[in-house]
Amino acid sequence: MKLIVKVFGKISEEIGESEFMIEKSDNIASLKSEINTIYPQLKDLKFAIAVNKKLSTDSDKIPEGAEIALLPPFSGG
Amino acid sequence: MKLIVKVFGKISEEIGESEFMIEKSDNIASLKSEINTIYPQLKDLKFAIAVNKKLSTDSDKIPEGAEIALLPPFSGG
Amino acid sequence: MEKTRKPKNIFVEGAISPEKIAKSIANHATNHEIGGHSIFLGQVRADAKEGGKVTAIAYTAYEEMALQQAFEIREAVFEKYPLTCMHIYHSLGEVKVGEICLFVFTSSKHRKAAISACEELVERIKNELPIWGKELVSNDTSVWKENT
Amino acid sequence: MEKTRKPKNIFVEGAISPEKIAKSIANHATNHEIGGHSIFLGQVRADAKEGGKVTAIAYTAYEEMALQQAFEIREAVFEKYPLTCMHIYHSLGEVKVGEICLFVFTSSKHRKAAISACEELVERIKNELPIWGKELVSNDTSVWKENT
Repeated sequence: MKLIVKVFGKISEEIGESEFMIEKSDNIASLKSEINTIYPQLKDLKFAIAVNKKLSTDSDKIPEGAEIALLPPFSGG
Repeated sequence: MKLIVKVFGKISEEIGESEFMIEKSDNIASLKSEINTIYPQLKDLKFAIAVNKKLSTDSDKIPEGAEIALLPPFSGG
Repeated sequence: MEKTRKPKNIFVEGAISPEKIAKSIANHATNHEIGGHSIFLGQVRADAKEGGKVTAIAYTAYEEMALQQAFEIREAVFEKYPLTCMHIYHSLGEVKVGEICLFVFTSSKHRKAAISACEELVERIKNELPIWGKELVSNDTSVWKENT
Repeated sequence: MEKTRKPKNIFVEGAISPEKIAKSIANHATNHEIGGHSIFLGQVRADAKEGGKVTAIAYTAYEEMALQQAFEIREAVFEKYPLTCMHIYHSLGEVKVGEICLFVFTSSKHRKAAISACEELVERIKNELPIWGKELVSNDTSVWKENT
């Protein structure tokens, strides 16, 4: 089961894509280490992870078919 | 020696003039009682007195040729 | 050399139009140090009064004193906050309900200075400028407004 | 029955024009309960960067999430302050220096609610909406902006 991960701002620029596919993880912590394996260049970047358009914490479970997004620090306004 | 007293807002409406002449007083306190004698209808109205465009207190002296103004509570904006 | 500022006229005959506000905003597009503008607009309300509703406010002022006070407020606020620009406009004469009677506009590099300065200006304008509003009521009476 | 509000689009393609702001102000002339409007405008600054000056900011957003967050902020601020109206507009795409990229507009019967609500909205918009600004620099480089 794969999930779509949308990426924005500096992260999108860094990996040259606006989204990628990834194997579903149980929770955010394991998703993060998965992402770091695929894209080691993201290791030093600060970002939050949204699950279904809500900010998540490391222990949050990831539901089936969730929409994941990697969000660098906001800079609107 | 007479002084011109400018009046505004409700006070102007009350006495039907935008200014009047009054005998010069030494200080604001005595000017006030002078005004109350001429215009007893002002007794119940709240107003500040400006001397040369500055708010005054009762003990302030009144200089020769000063411009006096009676100012009801402000309501700009 | 210190830049010396002189009292500016703040009074506008009648209502302040949205076009005047737009023009004032547009005038700041050439200042590339500005990061934020804060604007306050006072609008005339149709408050209920004995016997009717407010239809307009007629403003009068002790103009010379008001301009001098506005100048002192302006200087004090420029001293307190790092502002790029500051504009104050107040109506004289009749302003109908729904129309704008006060326009305060501050600009700064960063938002916080512009916002705080604008708020402080509005309070000081209401409390310290010798301006009077007479509320004209639909039944042809009138009430002198008092700021609270 | 409770009035239910739905998410509104806050995004505008490119800069926000002074004319749009004027029109928005003019639209409130028919609401005779409004006594004060508070407006905040964000303007793009020509900050100095390594090798040049900022010439524009290119904005992108996680739009669906931003609209949902904006809706929640909107509801919370309506709950907290007695407001008549609230409008939020943010640019997407390129906005040049001197142009307006954010327009926040609150209206209320009394000034204090409008002013406090506007200030709170600006802070929350900057902190909570997934929007990113990429500063385009005159030497053809770019820097990702970070709100502080």
